[in-house]
Amino acid sequence: MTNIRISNLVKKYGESNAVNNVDIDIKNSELFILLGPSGCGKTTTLLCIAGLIKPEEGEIWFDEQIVTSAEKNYYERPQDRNVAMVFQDYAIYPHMTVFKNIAFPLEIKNMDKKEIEKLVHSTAKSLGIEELLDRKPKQLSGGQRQRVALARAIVREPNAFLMDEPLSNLDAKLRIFARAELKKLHRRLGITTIYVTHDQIEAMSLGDRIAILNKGEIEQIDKPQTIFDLPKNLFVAGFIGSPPMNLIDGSVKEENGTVYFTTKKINYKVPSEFSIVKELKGKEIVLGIRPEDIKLSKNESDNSIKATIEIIELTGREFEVHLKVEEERIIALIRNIENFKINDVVNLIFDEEKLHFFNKETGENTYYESRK
Amino acid sequence: MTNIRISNLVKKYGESNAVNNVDIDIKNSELFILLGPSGCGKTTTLLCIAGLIKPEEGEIWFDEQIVTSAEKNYYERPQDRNVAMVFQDYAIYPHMTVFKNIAFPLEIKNMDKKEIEKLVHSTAKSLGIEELLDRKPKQLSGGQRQRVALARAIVREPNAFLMDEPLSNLDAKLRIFARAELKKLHRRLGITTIYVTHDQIEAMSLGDRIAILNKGEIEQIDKPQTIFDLPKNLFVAGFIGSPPMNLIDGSVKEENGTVYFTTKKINYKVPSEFSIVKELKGKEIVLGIRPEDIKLSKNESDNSIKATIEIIELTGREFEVHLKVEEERIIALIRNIENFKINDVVNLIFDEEKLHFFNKETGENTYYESRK
Amino acid sequence: MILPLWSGIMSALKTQADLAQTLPFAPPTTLVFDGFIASYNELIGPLFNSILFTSIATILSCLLGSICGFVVAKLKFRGSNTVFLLLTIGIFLPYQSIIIPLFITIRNLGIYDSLWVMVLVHTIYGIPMTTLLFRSYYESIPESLFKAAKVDGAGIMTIYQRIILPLSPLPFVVAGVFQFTSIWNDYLFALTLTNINFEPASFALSNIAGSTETAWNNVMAGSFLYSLPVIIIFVLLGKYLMQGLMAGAVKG
Amino acid sequence: MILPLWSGIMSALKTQADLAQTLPFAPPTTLVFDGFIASYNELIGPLFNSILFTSIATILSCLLGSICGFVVAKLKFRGSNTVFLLLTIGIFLPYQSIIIPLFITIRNLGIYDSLWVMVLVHTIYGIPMTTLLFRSYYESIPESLFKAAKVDGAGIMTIYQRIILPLSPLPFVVAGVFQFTSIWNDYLFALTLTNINFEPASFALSNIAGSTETAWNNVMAGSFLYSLPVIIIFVLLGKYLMQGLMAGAVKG
Repeated sequence: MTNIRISNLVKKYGESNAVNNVDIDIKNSELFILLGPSGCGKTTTLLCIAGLIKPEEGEIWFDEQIVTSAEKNYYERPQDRNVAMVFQDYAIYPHMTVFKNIAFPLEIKNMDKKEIEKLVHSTAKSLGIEELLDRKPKQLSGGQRQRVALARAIVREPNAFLMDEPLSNLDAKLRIFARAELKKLHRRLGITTIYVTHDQIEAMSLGDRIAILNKGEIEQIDKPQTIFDLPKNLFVAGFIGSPPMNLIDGSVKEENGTVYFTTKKINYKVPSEFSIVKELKGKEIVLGIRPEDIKLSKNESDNSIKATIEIIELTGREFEVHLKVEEERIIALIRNIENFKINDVVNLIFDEEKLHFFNKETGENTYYESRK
Repeated sequence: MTNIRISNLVKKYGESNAVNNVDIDIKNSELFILLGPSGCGKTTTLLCIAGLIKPEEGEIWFDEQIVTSAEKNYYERPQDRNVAMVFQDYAIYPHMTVFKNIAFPLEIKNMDKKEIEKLVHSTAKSLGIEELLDRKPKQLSGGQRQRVALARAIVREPNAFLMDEPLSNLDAKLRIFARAELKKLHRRLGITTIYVTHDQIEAMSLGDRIAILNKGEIEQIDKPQTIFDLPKNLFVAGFIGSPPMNLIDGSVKEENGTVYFTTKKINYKVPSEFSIVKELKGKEIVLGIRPEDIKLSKNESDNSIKATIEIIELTGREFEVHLKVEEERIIALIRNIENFKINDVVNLIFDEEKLHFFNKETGENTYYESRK
Repeated sequence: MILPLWSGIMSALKTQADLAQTLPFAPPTTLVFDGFIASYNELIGPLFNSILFTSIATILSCLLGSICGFVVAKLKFRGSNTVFLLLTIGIFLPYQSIIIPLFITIRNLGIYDSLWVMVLVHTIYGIPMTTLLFRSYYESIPESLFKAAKVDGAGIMTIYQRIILPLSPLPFVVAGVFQFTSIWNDYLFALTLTNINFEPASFALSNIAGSTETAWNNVMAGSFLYSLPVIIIFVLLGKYLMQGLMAGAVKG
Repeated sequence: MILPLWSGIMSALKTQADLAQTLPFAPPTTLVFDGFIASYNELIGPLFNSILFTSIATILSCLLGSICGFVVAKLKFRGSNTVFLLLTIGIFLPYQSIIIPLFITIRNLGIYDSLWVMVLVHTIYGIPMTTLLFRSYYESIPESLFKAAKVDGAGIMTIYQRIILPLSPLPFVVAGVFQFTSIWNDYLFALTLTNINFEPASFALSNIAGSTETAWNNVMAGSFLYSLPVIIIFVLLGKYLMQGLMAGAVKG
């Protein structure tokens, strides 16, 4: 039940900045996601919050209390911050039973033995691992370990949970259910949670809000739906969504009052609601369209684009169609493939409401500010 | 350009059978997938084909030539089988340049130096890694390593490619494109390929045919679409598809000539085309329905099932809705969530054409034989 | 390796006359324990001395090595590379190059020819090797375990006592056996830093060999008695020693 | 460790008289090389002997250890656990328990007091340790590399020559330095198996210390000369040695 404020955080490794000027304000009881590719600084940020590493600049506040301040050279020790952490490899003490593992943080606090016993049992029960208390970690499955790690975190009633990819070692199927369990647990306990992941689907489905990091800097902080519908820049557009958004390089042309997005072969009429892009005339712009927002048609129509089908892949309930327009490769996702086969020339129809236009130089989504 | 036949393969590790009575007939130029969870025996089967391990029973034929026969205690050495293998970790020789890596199998054959140079260059060119030939593996990215490993395999013009999860070390985005590249490559070269993976989406999108293995035995061999639409048994039904097919335990009841699938609270009228299930009266059966074949409605209708929404997760373009019907948990996948929120009681409507009924005892899909 | 050992035991059980007439590896014609009795009387005192200082020095150097290894592996600090360099030099430095100045220093300290000089010298000389062994094992313990313990509220001392030490039985066996045998086998320190007052077994054994010119049966019996503690340790700890050596964690 | 080394060098550069009057670690009042010249004359022959047999035995035991390590690590076979047990015993077995039967055997073979006996004994005695070192390094080379090479058409010999050996410079440095220093420092084999004909440096050095009772400057200079080859090896290979020791692959 803690508000966590990070201001101007900088952490250097050697010459390069692992984390660069990160500002985040995490609300009470929020499930906040730090999302990004490996090396983006998300785990470093988490470790700074835990007090396990010392940043070179910046401050971290838990509510009204400062816990890290590089300027004042003040770093509260990790053991005094009362945060609980769940690690990717679960970090279960291998020589202790499950009971001892869960009890460990309480024993450190010199809590009364009977009290410990009661707390460990009730926590284990709430996670459905009560019958495992006498086991050694070696005898547990991946999913059980994950729950032991959760139990050890929960039992302390900490100020905040810090989770570092806690689901990434589970197999795909288990992960879907563990995700749902985690979300319910968070709702029940209402403890502020900071959750690090590189998996965008996990981030989208779990988070109240998501911060997307890249090379130590924050690219966008928003709710999942907003990030999906209105990516702030090219990085976010390419990172969120699977298969990723198609991004086509081109430029703006105006002819007889109509604005066109053009490449060597494509001449695409820009819908009127995107007319501001004409201000980028002469500059390079990028058209973005998600695979699921493209329709394939045998018949040419106004503003359709000709493409050749290279490959058709079934991915379960949908087909991923890889298309070629001159050098550009475009992926479309469609449910029914009956009318199409490889090497067919087809017409692509973009859903005009789902278009994005990015300034290539700055990477900015031209419509982010106006639509936010 | 080789037909590979595996008959009655058995490989034991200690007491347990890693591979048990596996029979597969892989056609010329086919891209054949061995799919299964870890420990299912898929890699063991591949290594038997490569000659790297010796099975206790069974035979392996390359066209008309026997290469492994446990009965005759005949095992052709791996170096004489002329198969090429791509490993999960790529197995690039770290002390050799890219050129030397690709040339290695040719040098072993004592091929003429000029010939080697020509072949390596043309192969590297076809994979777009010509400018990397002088680099050491350390200087390569994951995707580049993967292509070096492919080049080393291709350069020999082998009888067959054996691939052991060659894409699993690439990040999610790269994997989608590498998959398409691999498929194109296979189409161009037309060399019989056996591809091991645990990733069902990869298997579905790449394979001409898929063999699904579980605990050393084959569960189903079919085309991807068939496996998805008509899983042979409960294991396949639960393994293929993400999120997995909902599987609900219940029994068959007949009332006034109408056949019902019943659990404690569910009383679901079995559509007439599935009427054979009434032969399973009194036995336990399992109803299977994929998350994407469930519709949610505010209004009760004929044969709808009441459920409570527990969690709604955004996964990009779709929402995963976790529902509760008594103790059963059901996942539905829908595109539009506007009308629903958590704790709502909704009505589930199953797409009647997409239903599956399994005999719980044997695991068999009751309709597999008749519809195949 | 087996052959000399075998013929050694055979020789120890022979009389002097028997020894001169038979091949070294042939069994004795009459079984006698003269050799054992003679060498036992000469060796019992030195053997006791050796067991004493070897055990104490082994335990001390392992304990200190475990602590140093933990510090080097997990509490990264500036200059840890320098520490590592010093450790490496400490392991490979020839005894002989420091033995004489060491001798002078020890004399001046007035602890020449005593239990304490052997314990002191062997403990210090053993620390680099044990530190390196424990370090390589501790490096293989996942970092997240330390982080988790810290976040769970434990300080450095608690982490060492409650996490590190309970995870260390295998490296303790490996380092312990290694230290025990190399201290036990040491001849040069024994030669230089002790005399009749506190005579170690390795030195006493070479005296038997030197003094009773051709009494090979005594020498063989002495060698056998001398090897006995090491053999006992092997029999008791061999299984764990092999586990420790084969484990990915602690090597060579 | 540093202090005795320093006072050793200082003492070596002093006259006898100076040595008696100053503290061991004080610099000399007049710099003289008498000590070096005297000990150089006595040591040059034995030093040459030692360099010869130490180098040959080091190279042989490393090469054989590399081959054995490869076999043990990668060509799993029945009885590989037994081999491992024998290796372990070979490392920890006390010299003293086999030295006398060994002495008799060597005498009978007629190679007593020669280059070849030292090369032979040290090579054999070194193999268990080098095998273990190389094994632990080769264990860390991913299995897939061997499989890939096999599928690529290579036989066992080709794999060893073209894949394993080129990947082994670090363990060769570690095992080489380890072997060199421990063979160089050996005293017991030198004492038992050689005499005036082929006198190793470690033995000759102790003769200087024994004969010229109080000529500490000679002894110190001798110690320094004796340590020189090891120091040179350290300076040349120290960087790689530390890399090898710190690498995950080959450990302490």
